Amino acid sequence: MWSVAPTVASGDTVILWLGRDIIQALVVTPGKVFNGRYGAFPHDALVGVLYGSKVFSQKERGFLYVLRPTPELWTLALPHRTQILYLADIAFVTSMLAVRPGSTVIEAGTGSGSFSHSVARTVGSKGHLFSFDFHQDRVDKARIEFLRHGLHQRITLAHRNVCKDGFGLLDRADAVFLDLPAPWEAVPHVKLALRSDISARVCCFSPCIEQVMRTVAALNENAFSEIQTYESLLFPQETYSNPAPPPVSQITNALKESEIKREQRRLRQISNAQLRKRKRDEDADDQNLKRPRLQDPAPSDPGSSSSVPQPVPDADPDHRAPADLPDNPPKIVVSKTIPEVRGHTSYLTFAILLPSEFRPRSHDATTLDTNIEQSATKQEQSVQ
Amino acid sequence: MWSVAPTVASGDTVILWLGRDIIQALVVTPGKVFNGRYGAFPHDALVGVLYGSKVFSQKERGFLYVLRPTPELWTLALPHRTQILYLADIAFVTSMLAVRPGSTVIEAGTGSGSFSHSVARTVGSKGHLFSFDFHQDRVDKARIEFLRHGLHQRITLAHRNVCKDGFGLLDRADAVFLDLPAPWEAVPHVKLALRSDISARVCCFSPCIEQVMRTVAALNENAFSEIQTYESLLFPQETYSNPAPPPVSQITNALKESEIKREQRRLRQISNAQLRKRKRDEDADDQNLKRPRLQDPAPSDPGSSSSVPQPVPDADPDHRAPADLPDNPPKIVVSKTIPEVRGHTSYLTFAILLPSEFRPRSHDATTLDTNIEQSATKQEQSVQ
Amino acid sequence: MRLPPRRIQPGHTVMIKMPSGECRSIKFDGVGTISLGKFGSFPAAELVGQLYGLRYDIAEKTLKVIAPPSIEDVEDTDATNELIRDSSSIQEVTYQEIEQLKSAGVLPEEIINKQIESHASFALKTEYSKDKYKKRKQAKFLKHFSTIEPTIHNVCDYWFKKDQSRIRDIRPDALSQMMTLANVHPGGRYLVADDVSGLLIACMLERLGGEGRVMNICDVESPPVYHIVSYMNFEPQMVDNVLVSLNWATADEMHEPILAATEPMDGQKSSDGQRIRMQKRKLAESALFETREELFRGNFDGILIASQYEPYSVTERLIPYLAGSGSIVIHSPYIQVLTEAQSKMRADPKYLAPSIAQPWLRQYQILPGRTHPMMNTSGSGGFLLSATRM
Amino acid sequence: MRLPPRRIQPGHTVMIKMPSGECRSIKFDGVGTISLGKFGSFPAAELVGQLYGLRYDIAEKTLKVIAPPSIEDVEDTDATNELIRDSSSIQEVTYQEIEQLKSAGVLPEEIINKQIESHASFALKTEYSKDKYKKRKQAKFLKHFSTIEPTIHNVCDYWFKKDQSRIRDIRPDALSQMMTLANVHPGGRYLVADDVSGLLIACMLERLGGEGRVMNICDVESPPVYHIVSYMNFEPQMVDNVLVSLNWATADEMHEPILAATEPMDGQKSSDGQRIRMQKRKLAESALFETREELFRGNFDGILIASQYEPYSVTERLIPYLAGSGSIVIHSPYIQVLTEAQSKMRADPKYLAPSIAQPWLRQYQILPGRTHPMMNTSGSGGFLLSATRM
Repeated sequence: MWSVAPTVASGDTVILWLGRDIIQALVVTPGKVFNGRYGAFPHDALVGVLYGSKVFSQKERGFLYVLRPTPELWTLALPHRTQILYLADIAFVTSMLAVRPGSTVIEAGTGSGSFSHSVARTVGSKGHLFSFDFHQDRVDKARIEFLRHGLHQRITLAHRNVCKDGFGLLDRADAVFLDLPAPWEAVPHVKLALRSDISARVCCFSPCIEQVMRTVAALNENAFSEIQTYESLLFPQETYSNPAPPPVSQITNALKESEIKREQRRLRQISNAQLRKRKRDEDADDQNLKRPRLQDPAPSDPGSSSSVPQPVPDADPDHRAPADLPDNPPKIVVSKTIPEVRGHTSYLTFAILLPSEFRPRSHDATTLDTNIEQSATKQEQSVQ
Repeated sequence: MWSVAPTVASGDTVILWLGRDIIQALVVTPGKVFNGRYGAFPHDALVGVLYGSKVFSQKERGFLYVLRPTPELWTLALPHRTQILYLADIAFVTSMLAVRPGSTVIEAGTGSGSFSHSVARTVGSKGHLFSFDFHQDRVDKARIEFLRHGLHQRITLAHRNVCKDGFGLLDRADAVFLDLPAPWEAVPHVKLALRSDISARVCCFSPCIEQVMRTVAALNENAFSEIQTYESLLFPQETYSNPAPPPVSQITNALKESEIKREQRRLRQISNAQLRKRKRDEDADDQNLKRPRLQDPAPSDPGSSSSVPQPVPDADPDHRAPADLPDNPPKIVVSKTIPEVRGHTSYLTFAILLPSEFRPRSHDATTLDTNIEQSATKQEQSVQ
Repeated sequence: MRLPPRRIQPGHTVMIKMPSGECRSIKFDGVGTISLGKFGSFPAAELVGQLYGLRYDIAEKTLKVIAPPSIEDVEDTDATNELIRDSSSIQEVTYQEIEQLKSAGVLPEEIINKQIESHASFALKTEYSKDKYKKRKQAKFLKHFSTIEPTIHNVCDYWFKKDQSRIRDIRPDALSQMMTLANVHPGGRYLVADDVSGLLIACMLERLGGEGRVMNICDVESPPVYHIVSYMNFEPQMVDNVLVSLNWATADEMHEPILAATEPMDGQKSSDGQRIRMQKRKLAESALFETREELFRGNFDGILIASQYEPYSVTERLIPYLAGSGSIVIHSPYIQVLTEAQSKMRADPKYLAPSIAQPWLRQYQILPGRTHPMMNTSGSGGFLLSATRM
Repeated sequence: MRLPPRRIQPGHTVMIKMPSGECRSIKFDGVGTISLGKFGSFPAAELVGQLYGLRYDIAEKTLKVIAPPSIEDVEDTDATNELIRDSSSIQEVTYQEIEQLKSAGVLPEEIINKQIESHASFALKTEYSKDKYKKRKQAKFLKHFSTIEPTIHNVCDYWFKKDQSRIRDIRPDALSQMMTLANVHPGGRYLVADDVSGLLIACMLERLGGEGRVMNICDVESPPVYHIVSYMNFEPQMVDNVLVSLNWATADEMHEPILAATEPMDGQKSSDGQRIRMQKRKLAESALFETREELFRGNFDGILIASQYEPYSVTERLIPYLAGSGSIVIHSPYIQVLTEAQSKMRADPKYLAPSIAQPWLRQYQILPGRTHPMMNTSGSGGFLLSATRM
């Protein structure tokens, strides 16, 4: 697949990490300049650096990290041609389909190539992936990428509507993965493409439950067994190293001190007022007007029409208790799931196709099967 | 509802808490004895104790707590006549249906009375609950309980198949809650029973998604709007105050010490052997046989056929590093969701019925409506 | 009893769902003009006396009630997106053209149809994609808005979406579970520590229906304005005899509150203004002492906490006033805060079975052929710690 | 390449799904009799060479492969449970009668039918209830069992259900995500801290397919038996050149391991036995030094940890040997352990973007008219902390 050398070479596909949400793929092409949000980076400056390095921009305004591509990073960096499969789904599908080095896998459709890259990584150089898509555009783009990423020998790519035309493969795959709008249409073709000498496996990726129901029915009719449906997700967690929540004694004491200060201030005001009274007797009432308000109920506010003291509109910093400013509080690490998460991607429906002799009674139309089988045998050569 | 006095009186329904999973309801009946797993408790001993007290058994072998009933404790103590509604569902339904003191609510079916108790609590003495069930048995049992719990004035209970016969109530309820196998059959009747002068609300509780789909279609056809479906669950958490995970330096040092001890032992053995050799020369080989094994690879084990030292079958306590026994480690409080949780109870489908003038175009059969309306008017009196 | 319909009145806080789906609130005084920005404006008087929860079209500065949309059955067809090239879905009607159409008074529906007609690949799309496309366009043009009925659920939902941190992540399901776990009912008496702008208090007031007691212990000298309570538009009798407040100092039995003088200084003559002030002070003072007395007499039915303070220190202060068999319910955004409190409670025989649970909520899209859980969802509604007083 | 079919061979550990749905494993030697307790017994030889994953009926002490059950379309009818009185669902066939029928050689299917016929209210039940009832009865009588194919998914699932704590809550989805997050691929070289009985190692070995390196650092002097690895029934080439182990002392660059003498004592003559032993010791010693050298040369592709030790202290020991851009993936049952480690990593420029995520898994029952998530589910599959080496 991608370069395994410790340092970046000219022509390498690298991943530029500018931030959690700013991840880009780049083919290192001497002479070119990458202009990112954090400055200009000449490709030449990347050649020879160790993978995993921090690289500064030309004017040292910003920096980025140069990473070695993985199928997962590639997916994050991808311009989204179709809804991409998510990491949790891909991982779970790989595990449930028992994909391993040497496996032969079929996928339809190719889509953005997210699953293709991941499976090609897992099956290794001894395994193989047949990938089909009914969009010529997507096939063309994927073909260029697979070539550039050195996957062209592991992946056979074809433009084909597998629901109509089948896979053109007979008794061939250990596992099939379907990400199609109507996977049930492809199920009879899957049966032909799967190996007949082992327990072969299939997975259908469907966002809606109605698709799942039709697919399960089709799998059941076509003698698949152990039909299971799952959802698999990963919820990112937010963590903070926060000041530990203060004990309530802290605010209690602060409020008591505040009460004492307020009383002292009031007494000071009264004695000031008495001093002033001697000078300007007639102004005394005005002088006292402001403070007593502090204790007046404010019955117009529906949320606080209680019979206890009401808030001061012009509260001075001393008046409001310093609850938010404790001195050097201990820290506590807390966490929670991020506020908005991806709460659904798809239902994953799995089934097993036993070797033909052991399969359950099947309701399928034999004529259909024979026809496909004949044409499939012919077509296999065209795909190879 | 239940007693509000601080102490238990004869005739009170109380909750006996013997453990998280052993919760029972009891009507305090002087002269009787409650025989629990933790001993015998004469009812007389309960009379006069404060609610929330710990009460010891006759022979002081065991104890229990006497609690004041709440709808939730009652549900936990209930012999499960039907699948009970769960706390999270009841709470969420109450909130979404905007049930509050004074509300008039309809439920079908009564089931175990779990929702009935909770709603009767929330609507208070000014509100009312109409509760219907098509099982005569359940109605009979619920009637006795409602009477015993002082709810008979808040709850009107009827044996009735509401899908066939409607509710017998017209323009009456603020909210309707349906826990029925085919709630869509009741939807036209719900429309009649709901108040026409407010935005009235309905909730359908259905375990299967197919029921939800049919219900949503029926609600849509019957001019309900803002149709929303939710699942609401509560996941109990397990917590432990555990020793903090030890740093790896701890085991590293332990292993190093262990190495030194092993070498010392080996050298001691060799010198012992040499001593013995002088005495019994021919036995020397046997004496040394055991230890060197320590270093032999054991290629027959597929999981550990590596080229580094292999485990000693008869490892002495010193040989195995004391990783599990650090001295007085710091504590850390950790938590996780309990291993097996209730992962689904039901889908909750909510909708609003606007006052008639504002409702969306409705596809419903007017003839059906009129018929039901006529009979409903008659039937209301029978229910009252 | 028949609960009166909830109608919009001057003085209310009115929550509005905008055509874009976003919500906002207005302090409604019933006069002048209400502007919804780019969606238009209308005279406030149009809303006075209207039932909450209706949907309106802003037509020529007046409001017309319109029926809410019903689910249109979009049929599943055999069309797929197969033949649409990703790069070719170019919109043929330009932005300038749309603006021209708009200013020429062309109705929004017509503009949408024009766009659809000129969308080269529209006919090739599946019915689902078409439906999606129409909805996206409609939201842009139609000036429909709704008022939101001020139920506690809707108010909580409004704030959870608007500013989750202000209500310390109390999601509506979590709030409803607090009420159930604490057995909140009309006539009940509860101690509350509400650091969530009054959300918890608002919910308690609704559940008490004007009977019982909500005693909030606050962390400022004088009770703050419980901002979120105003969103409920309660009648005064729902609040007046129910809600009282103390702060953590005045709620302390060992503390003798220092109060302003309620008698004029020795030998001083007082003005009329002074006498009225002194009278008010006396009332406030006696109310404060009454509230303190009520707290210290105890026998409350439940303690509900959504506060920034360490929960065990809070319950330790309040539990002496809780009746036997009473409930303690604490909400926190972070499980770490609750596990620490729980481990202290476990060592304390006053607390029976302290338990932590995580509320979980999932919403679904139920549409023919397109039923699935919502793609995006709230990650956390906090955690609940509950226990019973022994 | 065509992967060979997986067949049962003597020496294998064979996982079996019992008629009751429970799973167990047998150390399979191919001889003698295998007893499944009350479900019967059969000669072990019957299983030799059989493909994994088949379903068998134990008929007269021999095995007959049978097809797995297909989903029977149970039609939705208008019948409800309305007319069944809860107390009246009395079973008319008594336990004694059943035992008599069984010993008379009546087939299980017939017994079930008899029970159904005599069940007073069976006809009144809905089709769903009938189906449920049949299934419950079938599980009791049919002696069907299956062998389970030893994929890593099945092995992990087996252990997760059998003893979740032994594998530190690594649920199959979490394990698969570890492989993806760490970019595990054939030929890759990985450092592992496996305190999960070899589950992590087993998974790595499967994903490497005999090419690459799994270097496990263990906490006992000599590498333990990785019990779970044996469940995979690997061919030797999948393990031999891939897996090596050190312990935390021998993995320490500053530490000079003390080794047993590989030369006889000065001036002593040695027996043949001694010479062979010394020879073996030399091999072991040179292997140890080679492994140490390989570790200290570094440039590994990933670090995977499922260990009882504090994660940051573990990664700090191993990260010097990780190549730039390499992955670090840590699993723990407790988020608290990972948040502490993450906050240390954040302060350390060696770690790019340390992130915590919670794996979530839900299984569904998809049956006509009865589709819903499973009523009971696993509460936790642990948490994952991942980061990239800078």
